[in-house]
Amino acid sequence: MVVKNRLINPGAGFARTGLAGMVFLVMLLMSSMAMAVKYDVVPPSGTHTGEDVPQPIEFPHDIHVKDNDINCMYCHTYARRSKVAGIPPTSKCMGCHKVIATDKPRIQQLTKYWEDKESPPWKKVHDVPDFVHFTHEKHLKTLAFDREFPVEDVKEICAFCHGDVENMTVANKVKPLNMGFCVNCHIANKDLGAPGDCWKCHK
Amino acid sequence: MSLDNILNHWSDYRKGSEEGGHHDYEHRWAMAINLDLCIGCNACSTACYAENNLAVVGKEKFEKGQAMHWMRIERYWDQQELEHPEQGASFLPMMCQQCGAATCEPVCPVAATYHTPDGLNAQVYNRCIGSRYCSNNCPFRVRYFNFYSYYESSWPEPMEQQLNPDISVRDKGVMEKCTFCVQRIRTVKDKAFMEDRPVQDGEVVPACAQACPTSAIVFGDTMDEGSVVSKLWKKHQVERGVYQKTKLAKKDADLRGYRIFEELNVDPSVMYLERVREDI
Amino acid sequence: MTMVTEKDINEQIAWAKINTDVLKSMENPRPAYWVTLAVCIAMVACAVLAEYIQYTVGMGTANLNNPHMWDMYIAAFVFWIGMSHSGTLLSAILHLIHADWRKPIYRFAEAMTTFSLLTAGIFPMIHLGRVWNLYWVLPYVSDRGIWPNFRSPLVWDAFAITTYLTASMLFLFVGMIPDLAICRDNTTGWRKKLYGILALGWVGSDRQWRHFRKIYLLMACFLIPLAVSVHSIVSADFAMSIMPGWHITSFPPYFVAGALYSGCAAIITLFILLRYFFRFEDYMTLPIMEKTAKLTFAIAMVWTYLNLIEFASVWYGHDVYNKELLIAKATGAYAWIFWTMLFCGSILPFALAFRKLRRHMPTMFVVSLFLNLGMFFERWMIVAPTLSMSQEPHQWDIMYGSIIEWAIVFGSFGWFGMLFLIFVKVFPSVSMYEVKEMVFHRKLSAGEEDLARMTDHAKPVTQTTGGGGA
Amino acid sequence: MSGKMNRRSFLKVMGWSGAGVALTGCDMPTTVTLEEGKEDVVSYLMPEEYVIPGVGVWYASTCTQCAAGCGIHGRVREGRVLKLEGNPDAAMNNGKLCMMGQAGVQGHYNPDRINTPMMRTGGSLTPISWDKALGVLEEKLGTVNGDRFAWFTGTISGHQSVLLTNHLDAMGSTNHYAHEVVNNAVSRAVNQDMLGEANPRLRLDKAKMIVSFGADFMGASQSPVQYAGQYAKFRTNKERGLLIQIESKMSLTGGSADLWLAIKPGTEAMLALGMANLLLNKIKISDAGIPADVRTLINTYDITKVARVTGVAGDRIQRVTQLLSERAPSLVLAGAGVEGQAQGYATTAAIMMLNHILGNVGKTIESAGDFPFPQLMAKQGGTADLVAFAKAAKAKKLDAVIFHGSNPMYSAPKSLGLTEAMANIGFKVAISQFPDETTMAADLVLPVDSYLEDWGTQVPADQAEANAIHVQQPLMEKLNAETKGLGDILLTLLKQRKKDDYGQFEDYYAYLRNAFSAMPTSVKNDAKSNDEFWNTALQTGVIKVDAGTKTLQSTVVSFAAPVEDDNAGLTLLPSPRLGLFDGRHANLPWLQEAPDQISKVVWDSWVEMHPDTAAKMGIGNLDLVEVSSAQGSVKLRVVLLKGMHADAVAIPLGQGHEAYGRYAKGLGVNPLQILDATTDGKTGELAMYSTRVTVKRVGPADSLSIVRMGTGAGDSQVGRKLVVTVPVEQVRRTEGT
Repeated sequence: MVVKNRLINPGAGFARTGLAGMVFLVMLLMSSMAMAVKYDVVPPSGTHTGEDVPQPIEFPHDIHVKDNDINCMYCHTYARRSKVAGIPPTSKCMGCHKVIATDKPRIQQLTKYWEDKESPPWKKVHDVPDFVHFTHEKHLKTLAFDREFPVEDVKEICAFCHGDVENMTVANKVKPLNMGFCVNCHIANKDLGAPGDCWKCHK
Repeated sequence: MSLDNILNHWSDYRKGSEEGGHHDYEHRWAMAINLDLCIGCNACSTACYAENNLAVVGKEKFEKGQAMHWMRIERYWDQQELEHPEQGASFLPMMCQQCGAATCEPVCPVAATYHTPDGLNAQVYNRCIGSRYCSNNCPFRVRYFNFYSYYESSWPEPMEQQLNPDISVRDKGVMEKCTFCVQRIRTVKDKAFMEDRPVQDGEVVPACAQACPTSAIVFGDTMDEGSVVSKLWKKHQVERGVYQKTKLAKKDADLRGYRIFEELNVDPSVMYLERVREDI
Repeated sequence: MTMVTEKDINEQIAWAKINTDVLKSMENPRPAYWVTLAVCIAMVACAVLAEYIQYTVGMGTANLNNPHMWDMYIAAFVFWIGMSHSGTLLSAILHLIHADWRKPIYRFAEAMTTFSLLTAGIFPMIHLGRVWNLYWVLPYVSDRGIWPNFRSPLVWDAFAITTYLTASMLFLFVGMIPDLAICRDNTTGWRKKLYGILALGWVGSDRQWRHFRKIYLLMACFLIPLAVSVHSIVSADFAMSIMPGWHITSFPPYFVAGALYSGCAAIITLFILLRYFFRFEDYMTLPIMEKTAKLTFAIAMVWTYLNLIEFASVWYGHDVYNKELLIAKATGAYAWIFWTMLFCGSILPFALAFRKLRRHMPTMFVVSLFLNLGMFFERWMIVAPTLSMSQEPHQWDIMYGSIIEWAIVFGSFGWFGMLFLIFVKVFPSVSMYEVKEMVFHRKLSAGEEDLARMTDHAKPVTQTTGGGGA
Repeated sequence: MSGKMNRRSFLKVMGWSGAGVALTGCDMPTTVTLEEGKEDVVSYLMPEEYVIPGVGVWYASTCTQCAAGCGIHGRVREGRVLKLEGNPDAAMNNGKLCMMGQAGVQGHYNPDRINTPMMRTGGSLTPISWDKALGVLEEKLGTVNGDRFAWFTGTISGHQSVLLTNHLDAMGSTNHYAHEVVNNAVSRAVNQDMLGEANPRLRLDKAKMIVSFGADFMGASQSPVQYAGQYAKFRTNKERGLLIQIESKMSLTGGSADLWLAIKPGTEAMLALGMANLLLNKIKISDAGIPADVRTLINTYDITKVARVTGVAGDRIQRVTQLLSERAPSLVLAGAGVEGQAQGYATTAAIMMLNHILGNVGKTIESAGDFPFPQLMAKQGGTADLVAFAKAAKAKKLDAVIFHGSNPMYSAPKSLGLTEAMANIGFKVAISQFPDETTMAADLVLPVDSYLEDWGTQVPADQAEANAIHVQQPLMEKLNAETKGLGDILLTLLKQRKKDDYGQFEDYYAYLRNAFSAMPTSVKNDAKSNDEFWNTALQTGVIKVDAGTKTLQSTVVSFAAPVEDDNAGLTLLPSPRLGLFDGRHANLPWLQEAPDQISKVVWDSWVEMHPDTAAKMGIGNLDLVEVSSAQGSVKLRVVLLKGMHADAVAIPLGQGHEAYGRYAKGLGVNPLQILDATTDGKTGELAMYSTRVTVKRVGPADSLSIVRMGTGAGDSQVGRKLVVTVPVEQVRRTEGT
């Protein structure tokens, strides 16, 4: 399964070992080791401070995830069935918000869209270059489903690349999501079958 | 570390390159093209344009030889001595032969073209720096270079909406070529992966094979004993790594299967079946 | 026939005169110098414009196509790399074999090496589709952990050329140090500062001389194999492929020979130019020219021989495609280039066999230019025909570069000329201290013992710089 | 409309992984987009559960790129149709699709589509609103006298055809001109007379041998994909089929022939008669059912004479005839080059007679049965209607004409004088997708949906074994809200006339639903409900229809004796190609850039000549020549091809547009313009292949001005083992077939 074409198969992260300024990263890695050991996955390392992305409706992830403990995959339902996690269809929002919190201004905003038969023009936050073909479903399968990872905790897996969304209102990008970020994680998780074949992501 | 990576595995890496890429293939995609059925109708070629976001370059650039037809139908006139070509035209669909011992791979300075575990010659567009050495070293001349930025000229609004989002649109300065429709292969493999099952024969169909009105193109995995393509290869005693000379030594030297430029030992993944004519 | 044995250089020449002559060359050249420089700069300007267009619009503007993915850019690249070898030949090889007639002319030859390398180095970039990613061919550490493909001759090129460039630059510089000191002591203003820094505090003490000799010899020894390897590696760009006309075993020696050949031819050209520009008649003398010419002739014959070998091996070999190509070269669309190349490369050099011609500067100038033309065509004949006629007949195509391509190649000559001319103006293009050595040794060998007179005469200069050395 | 689209809201175009994604595939230093919040990600409003972003979904529909009507599958992702493939459920093309079908998306996404109604005010067409346009229509058509109104279309079938007919009735008119340049009208007539069916089912796959008189059945024919599929079976049968092509210019089909014979244009009838002569008199096949006059006619054509007149070697003729008698069942076909002659009917009849003699009728030519819905069947176009239309227009017999799916202003020869005659028509309406010549000449232009946006049904004229109605459904939401479907426009027109009958239908979609529900249970093959039937119909894209079984009559009609004219002139063959076809696809860049299959020219027109003929006239390859007929002349480049008879020159159709968008306009020449107006006496079809021309060299060769693919080595394999040809005996030995 694991690609043996060495020169292509990228080596482990110089980001961690080579560059002096990354000590902080290593510590961060350690801190997340606890989980890592528990689920024998080495989560990717690296941080990024993304700019705030103004959304048509200031969607509060914290309320949904933390306060109401809604599973990521409840709304981003396509994640386990498609390359893209997908923005939930407006109908899904309305499923609850026909009745819930209808007095809140944001909800009224949403309802307005719904009545105009439009969906809010959300802005993309976690963007990768267009020649990168990432797929959510396979990552979820390998990291969560195949390992009987408790589905209710799936947000920990999502957090690998999306950060601590449950404490954000509008999501913003907190992981670099650059090639080094992906590659080093793939090296570290070879045993899980993380491929090193360029064509897996670039076509 | 990467460096170790290179050093530790240098020897079998070298070996690999000599014997043609990998030793632990997942698949070895291959084709069998029956030239007796090919009527040269261009369906495959056009399908390729549609599937792979190929740029239309226009008359001037076509004249310069800068066209981007990954799949081109070559038309030859045999019997040139006769007053009329009494056996018609010889059509040859020519695309990247995905050689097992590809000559394009070792020469790329940045390893933008390399051998995948599927036995394909990958071309990683975003790694390519455009030295064009690969194309120079390709005996089939099936690699096409983006000599210009085509996306303004080739897909005027709203034509860009037709572009296939599963593969990148190449910008100027990048080499490109037939990929055996890797995006389709990927989709099928992902599906199989999600369903924890192996890829079935006939699941992956490249655009050209799917379009071909006479079904002259058969696509499949030669590692899958049961696949139509490997049966065909066996039937015509064309084997990977076994070259013309050895084949001719066998009893059925007259079998129709052959690979173009076999004498160069590049081990192409495309087997052609000779064109048949009945002498009247 | 009887040859009048005549001295390479006037042994009576006073050391002071050497200094003053050379130093003078750095101040008032003939007007022709300025004209030439202006022309060169103009050529560069054209090239820059052309490259700007090519960069913004795309490689297609050079008429490159499938199959002609490479064309004159690579031909020119090989040509300039080849050019660079002469410098090493004269300064290093002849240095080791104690051919001291090289001394007056090796300095500019070495400069030539450096600048032709600088010119050659530009072409791979110019011809790159995405030059802004050029650095990917270098093995640098990144968190992506991807490396260049060490199997690719192009990567070898990158290593070989950079090494060679650094080495030859160092060699040039180190060889200049004593002269720089002389300059330092005889100039004023910015020049004094410049030479002051470059001379690295050279005072001509014995210790300095001892080290200097060691390092110079050492570098010479290092440079020779390097020079040979560099062009062998360049030849690998072609020999490593499977294309007919490229996949040829005898390419490395063939390339090296061709390199030395074009280099020597270029030396003759520049020899004559400098001799004229800077009134170097006393140093770049006819006898030296003769020796250079003879050397060139010898190399020309070697090159011709290797050509014949190649043809023969192809002709009697079993590679049908290769044979086809050879025939096509001689008869096809590129035939005129082929035959011009053979004429300039193998027939014309016989002009160098005649003493009269060897001593006739205008003739030599013209001849040398034609020799180089021949060598340029040789490179083109290596690159273009193979591309035009590969195994796959459907993609056969005869192609000539566009105005853009021509402008850039043309401009590269300007670029080289510009760098070179500026160099010879700013730095002593004749090695003063070595000429002194030369004179000195000759006198010794001639048994004349009145060094005293000379040194006396030359006191004011030599005291400070110890230019006499030995 | 909007209501319908909400039901099908998954067709909504979505923002992500759209153009932005596709367009910056590689990093120019400037174009890497990594900033957050740059791209929109519009979510679905209320998706079907099987619609998943990032996953392509396939929907069935029907191709209308040519009259064949193959079934297609369209790959839809994020609401955009990306790729078309053949529909495996459609028996006629089972899963295959030709280059023209593949390029359908480019017609749909074409940048030159008309996006708003236009009306001629003053000299030029100016945009107006739909309301205004329909108002004008109602008013003008209200005043026009019934028999002075006409529809001018291409081949049209299915429910649109029904509505059209109904509209004609409502208008009290019977004038429906159906025009196709690439047609088999003459064969239809002959078949009708000899077999009792206009469109019998050809079974190439059952034939052991095919002799084709210029029938380019795999190229520009009535159903290229279907016949290519049959050809594949024909070749791979246990006993490999033998294809012999007899024509004056090598067609795509001719390129695949075992034996390609060049015949002097216009002498095919005599060859057929000569072969009949051999079969009856030499090989002694019974001449039952052959009228006496024909029998005597046959006797007058002995082999030597035939050989002399046709230019086909006598021994060849004998050999071919011999084989025909041995390899039963065989199939003899007549193609456009034969039909389009001054004596088209007679020639075709003479050729079809061979099938009778060889007893192929019933074996390789079967009855198509009785299609249960005659009103849905294709009204196939020809050129006779074009001639008639021109005549009527000239005679000022028409006041209002609606044009759709045909471009007479482009395809009518100058000699018909249509351009002038059009001025006599007071009110010209064009229901059109593109600004083609006819549209530009219209007074009122109604922008129509592309076939990938529109509803409809298509009934292929050349049905496969299983008869079927092919369903056409929108694969995506309209690119432009201002375009309307053909069905909707027809319905609106009908509402204007018969409000009470058609008022009940909100739109064409509603009409179709209704029509489908009304279909007999026999075709609904045990669908529980009408909705289920509707859904399965949309899913499969095919409604199987049982046409029953019927046996063909096999008779021979008496036909006129062929005229022998020995004057050696050049005959112009305006040959259509798979690709630009009759010119309708000249605005699709993929097809412009796809090299012509035989001469490999792109983006241009050229004239094909035999080298010997050219040499006689001092014409070299790629010279600029002037091809002149009595009607006019065109200047273009010569491409020398040995696949030509010495007395023929061929100019491909498709180029020479004066309008029709950025990709078509101003390229090449249009050979149709210089054709004579001669027609076949019996059918009135235009004799397109009988124009005599002269060729004059006017300029030197110039390889730059005409672009051909891969001619570097002079079309030769120069000894490489690229395409190897082996004798069939060897294959029989090794592969036992």
